[in-house]
Amino acid sequence: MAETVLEIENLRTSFNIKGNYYAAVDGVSLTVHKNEVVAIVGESGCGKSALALSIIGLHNAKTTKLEGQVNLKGQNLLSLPVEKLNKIRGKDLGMIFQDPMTALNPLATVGRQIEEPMDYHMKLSKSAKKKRVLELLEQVGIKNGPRVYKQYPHELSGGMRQRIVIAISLACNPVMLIADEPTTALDVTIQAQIMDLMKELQRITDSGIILITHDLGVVAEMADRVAVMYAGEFVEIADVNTLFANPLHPYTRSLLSSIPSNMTDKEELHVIEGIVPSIQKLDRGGCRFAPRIPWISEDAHEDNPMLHEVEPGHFVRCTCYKDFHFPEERVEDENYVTT
Amino acid sequence: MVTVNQKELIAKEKANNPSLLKTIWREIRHDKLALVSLVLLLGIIITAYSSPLFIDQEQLQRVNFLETWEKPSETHLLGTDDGGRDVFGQLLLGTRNSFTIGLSVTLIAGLFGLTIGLIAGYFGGFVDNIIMRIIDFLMVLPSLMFIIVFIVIVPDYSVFTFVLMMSAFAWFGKARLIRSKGLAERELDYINASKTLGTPSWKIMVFEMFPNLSSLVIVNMTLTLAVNIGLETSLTFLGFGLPASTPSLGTLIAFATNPDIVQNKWWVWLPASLLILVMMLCINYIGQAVKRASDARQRLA
Amino acid sequence: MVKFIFRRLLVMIPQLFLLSLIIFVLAKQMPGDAVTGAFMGNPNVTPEQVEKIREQYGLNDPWYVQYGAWVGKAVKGDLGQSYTHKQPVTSLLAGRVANTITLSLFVLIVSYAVAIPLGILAGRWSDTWVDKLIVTYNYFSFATPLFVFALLMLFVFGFILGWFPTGGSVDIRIESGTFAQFMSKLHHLVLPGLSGALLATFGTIQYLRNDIIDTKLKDFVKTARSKGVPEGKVYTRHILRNSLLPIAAFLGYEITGLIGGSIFLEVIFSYPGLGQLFIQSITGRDFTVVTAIVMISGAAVIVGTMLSDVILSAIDPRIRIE
Amino acid sequence: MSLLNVKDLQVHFPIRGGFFRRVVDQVRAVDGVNFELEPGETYGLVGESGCGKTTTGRAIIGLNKATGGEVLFNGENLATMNGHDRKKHIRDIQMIFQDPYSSLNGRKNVLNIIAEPLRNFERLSPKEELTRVQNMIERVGLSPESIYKYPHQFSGGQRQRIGIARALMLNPKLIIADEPVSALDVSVQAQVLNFMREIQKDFGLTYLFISHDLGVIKHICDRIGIMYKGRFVEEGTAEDVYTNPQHLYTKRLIAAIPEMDPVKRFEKMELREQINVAYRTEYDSYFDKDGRMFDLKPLTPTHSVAVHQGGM
Amino acid sequence: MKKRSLMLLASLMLVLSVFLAACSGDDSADGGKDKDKGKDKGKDNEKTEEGSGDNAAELDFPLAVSNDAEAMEDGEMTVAMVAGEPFEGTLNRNFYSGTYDAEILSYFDEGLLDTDGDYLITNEGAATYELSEDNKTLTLKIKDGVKWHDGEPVKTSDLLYSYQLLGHPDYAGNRYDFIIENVVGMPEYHEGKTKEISGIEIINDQEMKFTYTEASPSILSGFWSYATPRHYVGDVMTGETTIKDLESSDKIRVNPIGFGPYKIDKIVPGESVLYSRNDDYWRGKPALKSIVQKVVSPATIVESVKKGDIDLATIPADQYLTVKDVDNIELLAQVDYAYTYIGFKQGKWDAKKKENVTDPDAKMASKELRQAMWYAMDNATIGEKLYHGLRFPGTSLIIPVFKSFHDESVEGRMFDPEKAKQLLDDAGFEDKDGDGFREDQNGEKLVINFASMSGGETAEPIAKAYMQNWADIGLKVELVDGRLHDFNAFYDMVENDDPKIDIYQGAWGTGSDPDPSGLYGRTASFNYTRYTSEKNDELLKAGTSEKAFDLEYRKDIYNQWQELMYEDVPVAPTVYRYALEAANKRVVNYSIEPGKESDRYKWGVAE
Repeated sequence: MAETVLEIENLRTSFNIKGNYYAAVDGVSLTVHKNEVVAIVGESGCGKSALALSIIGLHNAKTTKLEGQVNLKGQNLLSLPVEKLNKIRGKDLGMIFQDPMTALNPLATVGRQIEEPMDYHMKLSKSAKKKRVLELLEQVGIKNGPRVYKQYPHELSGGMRQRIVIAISLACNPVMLIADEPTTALDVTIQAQIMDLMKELQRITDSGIILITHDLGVVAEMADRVAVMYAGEFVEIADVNTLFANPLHPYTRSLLSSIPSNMTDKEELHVIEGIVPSIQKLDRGGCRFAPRIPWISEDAHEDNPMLHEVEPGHFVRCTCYKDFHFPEERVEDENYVTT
Repeated sequence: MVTVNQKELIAKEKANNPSLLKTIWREIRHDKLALVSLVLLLGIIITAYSSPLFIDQEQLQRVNFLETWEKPSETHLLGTDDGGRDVFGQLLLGTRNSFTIGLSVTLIAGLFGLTIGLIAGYFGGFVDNIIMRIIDFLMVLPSLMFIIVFIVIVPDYSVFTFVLMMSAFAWFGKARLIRSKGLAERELDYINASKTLGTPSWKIMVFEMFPNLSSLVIVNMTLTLAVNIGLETSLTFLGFGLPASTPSLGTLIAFATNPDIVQNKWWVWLPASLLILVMMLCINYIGQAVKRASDARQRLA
Repeated sequence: MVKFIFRRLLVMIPQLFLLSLIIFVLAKQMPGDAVTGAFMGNPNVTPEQVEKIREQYGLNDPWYVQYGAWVGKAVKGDLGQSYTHKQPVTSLLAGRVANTITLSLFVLIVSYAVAIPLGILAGRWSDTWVDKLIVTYNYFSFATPLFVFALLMLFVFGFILGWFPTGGSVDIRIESGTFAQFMSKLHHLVLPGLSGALLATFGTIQYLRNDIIDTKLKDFVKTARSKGVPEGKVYTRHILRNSLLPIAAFLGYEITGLIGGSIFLEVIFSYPGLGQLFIQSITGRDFTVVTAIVMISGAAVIVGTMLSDVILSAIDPRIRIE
Repeated sequence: MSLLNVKDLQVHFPIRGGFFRRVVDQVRAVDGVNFELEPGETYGLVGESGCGKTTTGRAIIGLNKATGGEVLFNGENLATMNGHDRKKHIRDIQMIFQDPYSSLNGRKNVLNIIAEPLRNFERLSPKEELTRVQNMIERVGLSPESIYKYPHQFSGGQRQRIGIARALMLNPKLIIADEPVSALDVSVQAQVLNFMREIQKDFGLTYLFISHDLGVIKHICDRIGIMYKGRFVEEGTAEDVYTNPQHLYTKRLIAAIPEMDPVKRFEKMELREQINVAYRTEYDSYFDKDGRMFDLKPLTPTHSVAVHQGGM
Repeated sequence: MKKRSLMLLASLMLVLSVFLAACSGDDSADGGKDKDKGKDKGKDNEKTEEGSGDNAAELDFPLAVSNDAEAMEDGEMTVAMVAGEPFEGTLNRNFYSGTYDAEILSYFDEGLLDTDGDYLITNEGAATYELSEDNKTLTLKIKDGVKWHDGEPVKTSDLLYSYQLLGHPDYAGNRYDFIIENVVGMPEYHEGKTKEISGIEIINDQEMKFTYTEASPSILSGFWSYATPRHYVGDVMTGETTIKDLESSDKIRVNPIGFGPYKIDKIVPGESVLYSRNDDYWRGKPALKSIVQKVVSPATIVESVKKGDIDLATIPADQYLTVKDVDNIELLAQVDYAYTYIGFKQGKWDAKKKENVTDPDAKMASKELRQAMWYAMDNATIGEKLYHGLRFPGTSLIIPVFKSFHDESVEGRMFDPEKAKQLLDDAGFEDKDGDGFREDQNGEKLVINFASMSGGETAEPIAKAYMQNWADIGLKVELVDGRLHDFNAFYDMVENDDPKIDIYQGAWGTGSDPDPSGLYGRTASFNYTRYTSEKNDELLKAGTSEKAFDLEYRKDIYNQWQELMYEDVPVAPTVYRYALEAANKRVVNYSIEPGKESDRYKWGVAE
C-alpha cells in the first residue's frame, strides 16, 4: 500500500439550526493514499459535500461545529487557525468545484486566477509564474495557452472553464485534491473528456484524490476505492471492482438497481422508497436506512450499526445487508407525503 | 375516497396555509425591534386617524394672535405656533395627512409601476423595448424640479392633486424594478407551464407572476412609503408645500428655517421631526422584517 | 468605446429635445410671466411700454412659435436670454453650473468615501455589532430630512463651533487663482458637502452591504479561499471588485438625487448654484432659465448613466462596448 | 396517420446589433428538423446542451415561435395557427418541465396548481373540480390532504408528479417531457420514470421525451433522434442507435457514457481516443464545408443517418 | 429724485427681506425704480421722521449708530445682503432690476445730484442745478474733479448717454417713464424717429441743459442724474455696441465702474462683492480700506450678526425678538416707506381706452361693505403680537413718513366689529337664511373671494386671521383656489382682473413723492381695484399741477384726497412697518437717516 496522504478520523460536522447543532457528517473515517482516487458517492443531502467542505475548512465557522481529525502531512487541519490553514489550502490541498460557470471570478483573467495560489505558496518571479501557468494550461489540455492566459472566464466554454479550475487546483502541486462533483454540470462528451483528463493528470501528479459524486458511472470510470455515504455516514467502503461486482449494503444495491442501464433494460427500475431524511429529523439510533426498506425485518438491523469488514478492504455498515432482498412487488407509495 | 382521518388532515393543512401575510407576521413576531416598531407605528397611526374624534379641526385651525409661540403647557401640550394654533393638534392632523399622502402615493405609484412593470416583464421583447425606452426617458427627468413646476401650474393644489403629482414621478422606478424581476420570472417554467395550459396572459400576470413578485413589491413599498412621507416635508421647506389648510408634518418641520425657531421654539418643529424619524425608522424596521419574510434564507422564524 | 459614446450622445439628442419640449410647454403653463409685476416698481410706465417689452421678448406669441424660435437658437448653442438677469442664459449658467458640479462632485466623493468603507465593514462583519451600528446609522440618514440635517449642521459647525463658513462658495478677499483660494473654496464646501454626503450614503451602504453578503457565498469566493488566499485579500481581490459593480451601475441615477439635494444645500448654505437659481427662476417665471436648468439636469443624468456604462465596461470584462 | 409530424421545423433567433438594433444575424437554434410520432410511442430527442432539442419541444407546443416549417398535429399545422385556434388544440398537447422547483408556482397550493388547466377549459363547480383534482392526486400517488399544501412542502420527485398530474388533467394525447428527470437524484429518477411508463399505458399517451441522458433515453424510448447544432444527425430505434451507431457524432456521444463496469474503463478511454482520431480523419464525410450536418438518409426502414450523398 | 417711486410690496418674500436698503435716501430713491418684483419691498424708505408716526408702537430706535469713536485707519467692513437667493449682478443704474444690485450700486456709483432729507435734489452733490423761472428748464453743472474710477472725468455727455439709453427703442427696462418722457423731444427719440433728444443740450463737458414739456414738481424729486461712463462701456449711439450686448457685458457685470466712494475689486457672481477705497473720491478719502458685501440667508443673518461676521445687516421683522438682546450690535430703525392693504375689486381695466372702468354692480361696490370689512380687521393685534410692534395699523394712503402730507386727522378704521356689523345691518347685508353668514342686499348668497400671496410664515396666519375677523361679522370670505398664491400667479390674476378675485391683500412701497396718482388714478394700470371717481381725478390732477410747487396748496389737496379715500375705501390700509437694521457696535459714522447718503464715505469701523 502506498503512503497515506490524508487521514480522516471520526469527523463530525454539525450545523447550527435555530440554536441546536445537527450533524450532517456523522463520524466519518477515511484514509486516502498517494496516487489513489477515493470516490464518495451518495444522493443529495447525504452529507458528501459537507464532508468535502469540512476537509478544506470552508464552512462558516460561526454556524458550524467540527469535531474529529483531518490529518494532512501530519497536521490536523481542523485545529489549525485560518492563517496556518491558508498555508496549506491551495498548496498541499487543492479543490475542484462542481460548477465551472460560477467557480471562477468573472472579473479576473484566467492567468491571474491560476497564478494566485502561487502568489501565496511559491516564491516565483512574474515570468516564472507565467511560464508555470502556460505549462499547467497545456497539462489540462488547453492548446492555445498564451491566448487563454489573457482571457476572462466568460469568454470560455464550460469544459474549458473546468479545465481552468483543475489547473488552479494543480498550480502548487498538491498532494491531495478534493473534487466536488467535477463533471456534474458538464455535458456528457465534456464529462468524458474531463474524466479522461483527471485520470491522466493523476498519473502524472501522484496526488491523492477524493472524488465526490452522485454518479455511479463516474465512480466506475475513475475511482480506485469507493465510500458510499448515506445520512452522514459511510455505509459501505470497498475497492471499486468489488463494489460494482459485489455490492452488499442495501443502499448500494438499491442505488445500482435504480440506474437505467443495459442491465435493467426496459424493465421497471428499482425505486427506493421514501426520501433521504433531513438532518434534523434523522433518527440517529439505529440503522439509518431501515425506514426505506420496511419489508426487511427489524431484527435484521443492528442497534448501533458498525462498519464490518466483510472481506479485506470491504466494509459494510449494519448487519441488514445479510438479509436484504428486493421486494416482490412495488409497494404503493402512499407514504410519500411524509416530509 | 376521503376518510375522516384525511378530512382532519385536510383541515389541518388548510389551517397551516402559510400565506405571505402570515409569514410576515410570524417574522415580525420573532423580531423584537420590528414588533416594537409595528406597535409604535400602529399606535401613532391610530391616534392620528382617530384625532378628528377629539379635535375640532375648525377650532384648531383658528388663528389667535394672542397666543402665538406659547411654550408647552397644560392647555397646549406642545405649545402653539406663529398663529397661536395648538401644535399638538396640528401634529396629529399633520401625521394623518402626511401618512395619507405617503401611503396614497406609495399605493398609486406602486399599482401603476406594478402594472407597467408586469406588462413589460411578462411580454418582454418588443413591448418591453417600447416601455423601457419610455421609462429610460422618464428616469432622466429631474423629478423634484418637475414636481415644483407642476405645483406652480395646478390651480387647485390640494392633497389629491399633490398625491397625483408625486405619484406621476414615483412609478417608473418601481416599474423598472418589477420589470427586471419579471423578466427573470418569465423564464421560469411555471410561467411556461401556465402558457401551455392555455391560461390567458392577463391571468398569468396577475395570478402567477404577481404573487411571486409580491414580496419584492412589499419590501419596495415599505421603503418608498418612508421616502414619500419625507418628500412632502422637503417640498414644504422649499415653499412648495401643501396649503396651510392642510397641516402636515412638513408644515411643522418647515418652521425650522431660522435659528430663533430652531433654538427657542423647538416645540414647533422638533416633535414633528422626531415623529417623522420614528415613523421612518419603524417603517424601515418593519420593512426589514418583511424583506426577511420574503427570503426564506434569512428568516428568523 | 468611442463609437459607443458617440451613439449614446446621439440618442441623447432626441431625449433632450423631448425634455425641452415638455419643460417648455409646462413652463409656459405657469401663471404669469417674467414681466408680470416687473413694472410695479414704476407706476409711471405705461401699459404700452409693458406690452412692448412682452413683444420684444416674444412672450405674446403662441407657445409653439416661442418654442420654435427657442429651438432654432438652442441648436446653435444659444439657450435664450434670461429676463431677470438680462444676459444670455448660457453665460448666466456657466458660473452656476461650475458651482453645482463642484458641490455635487464633492458630495458624491465624500458620500462614497464614507459609504464604501461602511458598506464593506457592514457586509464583511454582517450581523455583528459593527454591522448593526452601521445599519442603524443608515436608517437615520435615510429618515432624516436633508434640510433639517443641513440646518443643524450649519448651526452646530457654522455658528456654535464656528469651524466653517456659513454661506457662499469662496472668501472673496483671497486672490483668485491661488492655492489659498482653492483651500477657501474647499473650506466653504465642507459643510454643505458633508451635510449632503452623510445623508446620501443610504443607497450605497445598503447595496454594498447586501451585495457583499451575497458575494461572500459565491462559488468563486470559495475557490479563492481554497487557494489559500488570506481573508483580507479575499475581500480586496475578489469580493470588492464584484460588489462595487452595482455601485457603479447606480452612478447615473445617483445624479438625479444629487441634483435634488443640491437645491436644498444651495438654498440653505447660500451657495450660488443651479438649484438655487432654479427656485429663483421658478418664482420669477424666467422660463428660459428654468428650461435650461432642467435640460442641464437631464443631460447630467444621461451623461451619468453613460459614465456608469463606461465604468462598468472598464471593470467588468463581461460588458464590452463595441 | 401519425399523431405529430414535424416537417422542416426551423426556429431562428435574431441577433440584434449595430446602430439601430437591426437584425444582423440569426441563431439557428433549430434548423430543419423532421420527425414523426405515432400514437402511443415514446420518441426521444437526445443531444448536448444547446443542440436545439428543447427549442424543438417548445416550438411544438408554442412557447417558441417556429420561423419555418410545419408542425402537423392530427394533420393540422400548429406552426401557422393563430393563438385562438391553437388554444383548441393545445389541451391535447401538454408539457412536463425539467425543474420541479421552478415549474410549480410556489405561491399556489397544489389544488390551484392542478386545477389551473381545468379552469381554463372547463366550467366546473368547485365541488366537481375538487373531486377531479383529488382523483388525479391519488392517481399520481399523493395523499388527498396534500392538495392544500404548497410545493415547497414536497420532495423533488413528488413535485415532479404534481407537474405530471397537472399535465394529465385535460387528458392530453401528447406529452412533451423536457428533461423530466435530469434534476432528480437517481433513486427519485427511477420513481418518475416508472411512473411515466405506467401512466402511458393507462392514459394512452404519446411522449416526446427530451433528454441529454442517453441512459434514460435508451431506457424509456422506442425511437430516438440525435440532435446536434439544431439538426438531426441520426434517427432510429433505440436498438439501432445504441448498438449500431453510424454517425461519428452519435458514436462519440455513446462512447462518452460512463462505463458502469470498472474493469472496462480503459477500453472505454481508448474507444474515445479512437473517435477523436476519427474526427480528424473522417470529418468531411459527416459535415459539409460549413460544419453543418447533411440531411438524413435512410439506412434501413427504421434507421437514418446524416451523411454525405455518397456516404460512409 | 424720481418724481415718485411707488413700489409694489409683495408679501412674497416679506420674511426673506423686509429688508431695507435703509442706509440711504439716495439708494432708496432709485430703489423706487426697481422692478424687483417685490423682493425688495420696502427697500426704499426715504425721508423719515424720527422714529415714526403717531400710531407707531412705543418703540424707539435711533437712526444713527451711537459709537462716536474715531474711525480706524484702513478699516475693513463686512456688509450683508440679506437674501435667500443670489443677486443678479446687472450693475448699471439704467438696467438693473434687483434690490441687491441697487445695494451694490450705491457703494460704487452715485447720482450727480444729491438729495436732502425731503428727497429733493440739492446742490451738495457732484453737480449743481438751477431751475428756470417757468420751472421748465434745468441747467446742470458738474463740479471739478469728479472722476470715474478709471481716472476719466465725468462729463455731461455721460449723463446724456443715460438718457439716450433709457429712451432707446431697444430699451427693455422699466425706467422709461413719464418723467423721462417729459423731456422735450424724448417721445420722438423713443419711437426711433430721431437720433437726437432735442430737449437736452450739452453746453460743454461740465454744463448741460434739460428742457421739459410740462412743469411739474416731480422734477425736483424724480430727476434722473445717474451718468453712464460712455467711454468705458461702449457707445450704443455710434454702433460700437448694442443695448443687448451692453446689458450682459463684462463692463457691467464683472468690473463695472462708477465715481462713488468705493471701487469694485472683485465679484463672485451671485454671492459677494469686494470693494476697495476710491482714493480719488471727489468728496474726500473714504474711511474704509475695503468692504466685503455678501449674500447672507435670512435664516442665518441673526447668527452671523451675533457672531460678529457681519457689521451691517437688515433684520427680518420676525427675528426682532432674537436680535433684540444681542449685545454686540445696535439696532437702528425707521418707519418704512410702505404699507400693506386690502384691495376691493370694483371694475375692470379697459385696455382700449387705457383707463379704469368702475362697475357699479361689482360685488364689492358697496361702500358700507368695504368700510365694514376695514373695521373688522384686527391689525393692532397682528402688529403687536406677530411683529412685536414692528408693524402698526395703517390709517391713510399717504403714509406718516410724508410728514407734510400725511393727514393725521384721518384716523383710519380701528378694530371695531360692532360698528362693522352695524354698518352692514344698515346697508342691508343681513343673514336671512340663518346660516351664520350675511347675504347681500338682494338676499343673494354673498361669498367674497380673497386672494393673498404666499411667502414667509406670516402670510398664511395673517390671511387666516382676516378671514376669521370677517367671519366674525358674518361675512363669508373664502381663499381663491383654497390656497395662497405665489407672486406671479397672484399678480397675474390681480393685473388681469381675474373674476375669481373679489378682494386681495397687496402692498405698496412708496417712494419719495407722495403723489398717489400712479396707483389710484383713472388711467393708472396699477390701480388694481379699478376704483374711479370724478373727485379723485380732480384732486390727483391738482396735486401735480404747477400750482403744487406751493407746499401748502399741495398739502391741502392731499388732505382732501386722504379724506376721500377714507370715505370711499377703494383699498383699506392694514399696517405700516418699521424697517430694522443691525450694526455692529464697532461701526462708526453710520446713519440711516434720509439725506445722509452722501456720508457713506465716512462710514468706518473703530478699534
